[in-house]
Amino acid sequence: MNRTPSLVVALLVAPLALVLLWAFHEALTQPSGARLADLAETSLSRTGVGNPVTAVLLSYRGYDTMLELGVLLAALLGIWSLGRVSPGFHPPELALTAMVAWVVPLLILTAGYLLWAGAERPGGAFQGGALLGAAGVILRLTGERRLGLPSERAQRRLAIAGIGAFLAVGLGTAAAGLGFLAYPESWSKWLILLIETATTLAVGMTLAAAYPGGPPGPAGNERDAP
Amino acid sequence: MTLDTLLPAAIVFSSLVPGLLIFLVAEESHRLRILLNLSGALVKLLFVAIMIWGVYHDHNYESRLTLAPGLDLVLQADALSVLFVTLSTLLWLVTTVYAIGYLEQTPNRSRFFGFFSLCVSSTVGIALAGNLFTFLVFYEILTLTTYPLVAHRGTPESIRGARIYLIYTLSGGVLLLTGTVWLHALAGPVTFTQGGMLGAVPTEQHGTLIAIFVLLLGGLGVKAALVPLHGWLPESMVAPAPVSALLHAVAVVKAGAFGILRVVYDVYGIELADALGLLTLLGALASATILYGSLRALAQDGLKKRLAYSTVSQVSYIALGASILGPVATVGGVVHLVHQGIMKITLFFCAGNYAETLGIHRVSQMDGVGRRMPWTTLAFSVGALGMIGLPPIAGFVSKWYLGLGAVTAEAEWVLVVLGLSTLLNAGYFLPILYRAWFRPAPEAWPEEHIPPGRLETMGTLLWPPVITAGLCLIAGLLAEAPFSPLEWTELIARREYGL
Amino acid sequence: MDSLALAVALPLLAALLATVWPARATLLGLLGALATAAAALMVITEVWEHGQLSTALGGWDIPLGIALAADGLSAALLAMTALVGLAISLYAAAYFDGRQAMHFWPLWLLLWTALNGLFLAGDLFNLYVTLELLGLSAVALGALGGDRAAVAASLRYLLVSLLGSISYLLGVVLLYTAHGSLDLARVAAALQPGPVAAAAMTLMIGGLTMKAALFPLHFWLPPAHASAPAPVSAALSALVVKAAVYLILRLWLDLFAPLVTTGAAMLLGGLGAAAVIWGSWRALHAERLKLLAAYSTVAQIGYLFLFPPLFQATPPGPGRDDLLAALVLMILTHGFAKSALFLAVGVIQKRSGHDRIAELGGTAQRLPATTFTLGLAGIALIGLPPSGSFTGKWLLLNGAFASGQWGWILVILTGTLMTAAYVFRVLSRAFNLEPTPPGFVTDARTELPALLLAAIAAIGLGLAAAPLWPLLGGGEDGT
Amino acid sequence: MAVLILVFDLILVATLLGLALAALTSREPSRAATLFIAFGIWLSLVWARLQAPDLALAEAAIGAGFGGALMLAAARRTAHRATRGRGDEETEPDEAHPP
Repeated sequence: MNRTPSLVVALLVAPLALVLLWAFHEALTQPSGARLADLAETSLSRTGVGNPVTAVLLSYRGYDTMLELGVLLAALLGIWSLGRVSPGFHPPELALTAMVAWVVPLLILTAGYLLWAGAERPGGAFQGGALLGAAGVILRLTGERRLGLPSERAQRRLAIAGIGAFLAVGLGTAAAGLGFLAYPESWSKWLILLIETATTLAVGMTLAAAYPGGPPGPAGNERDAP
Repeated sequence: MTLDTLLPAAIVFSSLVPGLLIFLVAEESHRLRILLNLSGALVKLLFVAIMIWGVYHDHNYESRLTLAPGLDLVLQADALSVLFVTLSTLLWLVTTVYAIGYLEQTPNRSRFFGFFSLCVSSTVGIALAGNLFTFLVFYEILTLTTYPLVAHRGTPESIRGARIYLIYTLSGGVLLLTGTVWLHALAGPVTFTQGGMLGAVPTEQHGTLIAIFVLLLGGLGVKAALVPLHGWLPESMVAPAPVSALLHAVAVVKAGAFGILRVVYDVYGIELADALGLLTLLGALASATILYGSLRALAQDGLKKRLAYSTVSQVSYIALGASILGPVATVGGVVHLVHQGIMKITLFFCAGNYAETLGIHRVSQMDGVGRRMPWTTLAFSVGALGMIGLPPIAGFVSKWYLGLGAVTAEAEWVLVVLGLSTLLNAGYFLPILYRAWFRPAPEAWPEEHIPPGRLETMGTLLWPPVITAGLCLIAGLLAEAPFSPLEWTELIARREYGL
Repeated sequence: MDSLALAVALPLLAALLATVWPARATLLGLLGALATAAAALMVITEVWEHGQLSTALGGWDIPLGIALAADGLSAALLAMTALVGLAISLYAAAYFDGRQAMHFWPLWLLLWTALNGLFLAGDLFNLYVTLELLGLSAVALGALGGDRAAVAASLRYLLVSLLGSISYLLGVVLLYTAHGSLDLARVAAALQPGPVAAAAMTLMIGGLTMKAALFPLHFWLPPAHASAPAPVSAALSALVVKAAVYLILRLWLDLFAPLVTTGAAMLLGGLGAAAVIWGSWRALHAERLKLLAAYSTVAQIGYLFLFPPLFQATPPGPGRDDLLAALVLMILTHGFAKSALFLAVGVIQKRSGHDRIAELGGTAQRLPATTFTLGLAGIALIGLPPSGSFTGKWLLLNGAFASGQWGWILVILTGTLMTAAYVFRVLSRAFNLEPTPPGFVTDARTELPALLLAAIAAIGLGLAAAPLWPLLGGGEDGT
Repeated sequence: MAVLILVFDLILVATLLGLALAALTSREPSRAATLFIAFGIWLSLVWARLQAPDLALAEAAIGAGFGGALMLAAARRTAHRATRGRGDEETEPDEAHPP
């Protein structure tokens, strides 16, 4: 960028920044009404989980989470639709390979723990999924071309698992006359766990699959069969 | 849903539906297309006949569709609309027959006849419009449906002509739209009311009313080819002859002239228009157009161009009639709506026949054509003499009433305009007749397409002008007969002035 | 009230199925389109009967749960999306094959999910999520064109789209920090004029004008819309941009009603006017048909922003109802007309291998139904009768005359003439000396959906707009 | 202390806006993508200052992050695509699109 646009940018930014700043401080200092967080705490007992963040994500605002998973899916499908890129590999070094053999199982184990812990403590599907994704990325970095991922068919199934679980439960509760995604209180804990598990797998798989920046399948082959 | 609420819509649909179906007809299905065309025209004629009878007996016909609160599409029938509907329906039938003959063996006939029917539907919609909004809607649709007809031949000249046509008419449409909306915002829904509907507008708004009138006149003047808005008319001569006939006699210019009549009589009311000084404006424009058009016509060698400038001039008689206060002048102007139509369509049919049969496009090529094509030339002569105003042909009746009305209204300057115009009309028509009848024929015609047989040209080309020429004579000779254009126009004037 | 959730859940379900069975994507997609349209129809009938619908999802009451809500405005846009979406689906089934179909259908159904979700959302954060879903799926679809230009254009589109959403989200966070709620109705009730509200309004509406491609933030739209495959261009121009406009309208009328000022309205109006003139000017000089259509979108969006100043000057009552209906009518008409235009251009492009206007003659002549579609869509874009935009423009002009705002009248009329100029620049190519086509329709599966959309825009919406008034009257403006 | 926080906030907001504008005005796709990702990271600081984590903004971050991933994937293509056509596309390559 040359000098003039920078100057224009700066001139534009300065007053805007001041106004924004003022607004932010006003917002922060204003006494707000009953905050959702308090409300979320008081209703927690009816959700079947002990962690308010998990309750927000999967119970109170499960619909939002379902659509957010849709965003992930759209991004993944978008990356896949862009076609292949040439893989840029370095042959892995011995030490790295040895470390990976330790780290990856550990990551997977931790992800499982986070998923389980999310019900009561900080943790949950997105964090667990992120770890799973990281495991895939590490595998890729060490030359494992398929990132430990299954076949394309299985990848497609995994990618939709989270939304699928949400939809199945949602349509099920709607059909039972309870309303979309209204979990019956006695089943709530287990339905949430089901959705969370599916979501963890979906997020992990999506993150890992997005990393190479192209569709699944044998790398280096420019044209894949329809 | 009774006949009274359905009939106006049915008249529009009787050509709209066949028109839409014709688009789908395969190019080779000649008979099917003719069947659709003619059945549409005949059905429409039947409906119109019912309507004439009903309106004569003070029956109210009204179809209404609400588009938005306070915004209704209204089709209704009063004496003036029936006059225009009858004219366009009759001439549509004749022109369809002519066009079937004329376009034999040319490409894109389905497209042509489809738009041809849509064009008539919109003309009829204009005629039956019950308020200014509806008028505007059909007025714009008319622009759209005639554009493909003008461009039909697809040559660079026709595309250019069509573009000029469109630039003029769409700009005019924008002016008309502005004026109409403004009037709507000022006075509420603008329903056509005999005697005008703006009487209740307070005096301090009269300046606005004048501005609105200028806008409306700007919009209508384009199609009515008032100078200086006439430029498109000679350019759109590139269209096939039946289209020119339709544009000049039935649809486009008439829509403009008809709109001027509506605005003067049924929106402003002639008294208010007079009080605002608008009639003077209109009269001056009309007179200028009459003289300018005739002068330009004198200088044209192209036959269709000469006829086009003649249209510029002749159509303004209608506006001239509207600009003179008093029922007699009204009769003269309104009846010319019909008389100019039948005369001008005759002339264009004949011009088309000369071009199609012998390849004659210019006046200078017409030497001795009367002997080769006597019937066509006879029809042409009737139309031309009528245009000049020779009794007993229809044009005489119009001029007579216009003159009489001018004298009654003490507007003697109109007589000067009429006199000058008649001289000029004679100046550009008589030489043609002289050439056709009295000069010797050349060795060979420019391009003889149709050899002489039992008839001088194809029947479908010959009969239409002969019939319309006959109509010109009948309208003049039997002017006092019941249901003649003149008699009907007197009914309009009586109702308009509340006599 | 499950119809609201179904209208979002069904296209989403179809998107999942099409993802899992890529070989059957077209069939699944068509079935999904039908089911989605049926769900939309259910919502619209219920809104027609009850005036308004709302439901809290997940069995949690409003401050905690998420509200879905529908009123006349949402129903109108839902209906447009359903019809345009069906036509695009039918067209796409014939247009795409093989791998392209496999990529197209899941993304297209996700896009549809996002649209329905956005029109039905009653929660500020949920609106953000639908905006994100909409933006990402739209960008991914836009890049299906595949060549480098398409990807580069999509990239820019993605950047603008994300920045727009984030700007919107910043505003939402401000409102949430100040009022402790995300529910649209609750925040609207609690909102007080002040710096926070003003900054939130600027951030949210500003971010959305980027997505709506309001001049001068339109720069991303023409390349993105012009380089996408035809059915995608249709969806982008007709639906995706409209979603942002819808949201601006919703915020303007519902959320920020107490603090919108004449100055802000005039600013939007002025930008709209500039968009009308600039977009039309560029369309007039475009060399490719798709680029022309895309610039035309810039111009047509401009018209929609002429309404805020008139809203501001018109007191609640029939005049304001008319303006709102006119605005919705223009949104709908443009949606139908522009999708028809892009679909028709797609037919021409497939037939002749290009869309250069100067070399269009022969193709247009040989495809009467498609040329007819271009004509009808053109009529609707110009705003000639009997199109819906004619009625809309009439009411717009009427409002401008009634409130004495002459400047807008001049803009509208100039825009109308310029639109006519670029539409007929294309249409005049259809008349030339090529041989006569044998019949009206050449390829029914692509030509008819486009023709149908164009007919709705140019005739249907003009003549049958009257139900809009009762539909919107029971709705959000509450006057 | 309050002044310090104010200065910190000002820098925070100004940089955020600057990054956004720089990304928008940048002509080169890969540069724009990088700037956008920087913007996304910076944004998370703003969320933190606004005390908004109770809104479950993790989701939003993932959304924006994934947008960045898609953007990078696309940016890689714009650099190479000129010479390497894609097998599954239409045959007709488009001419350059003026902005």
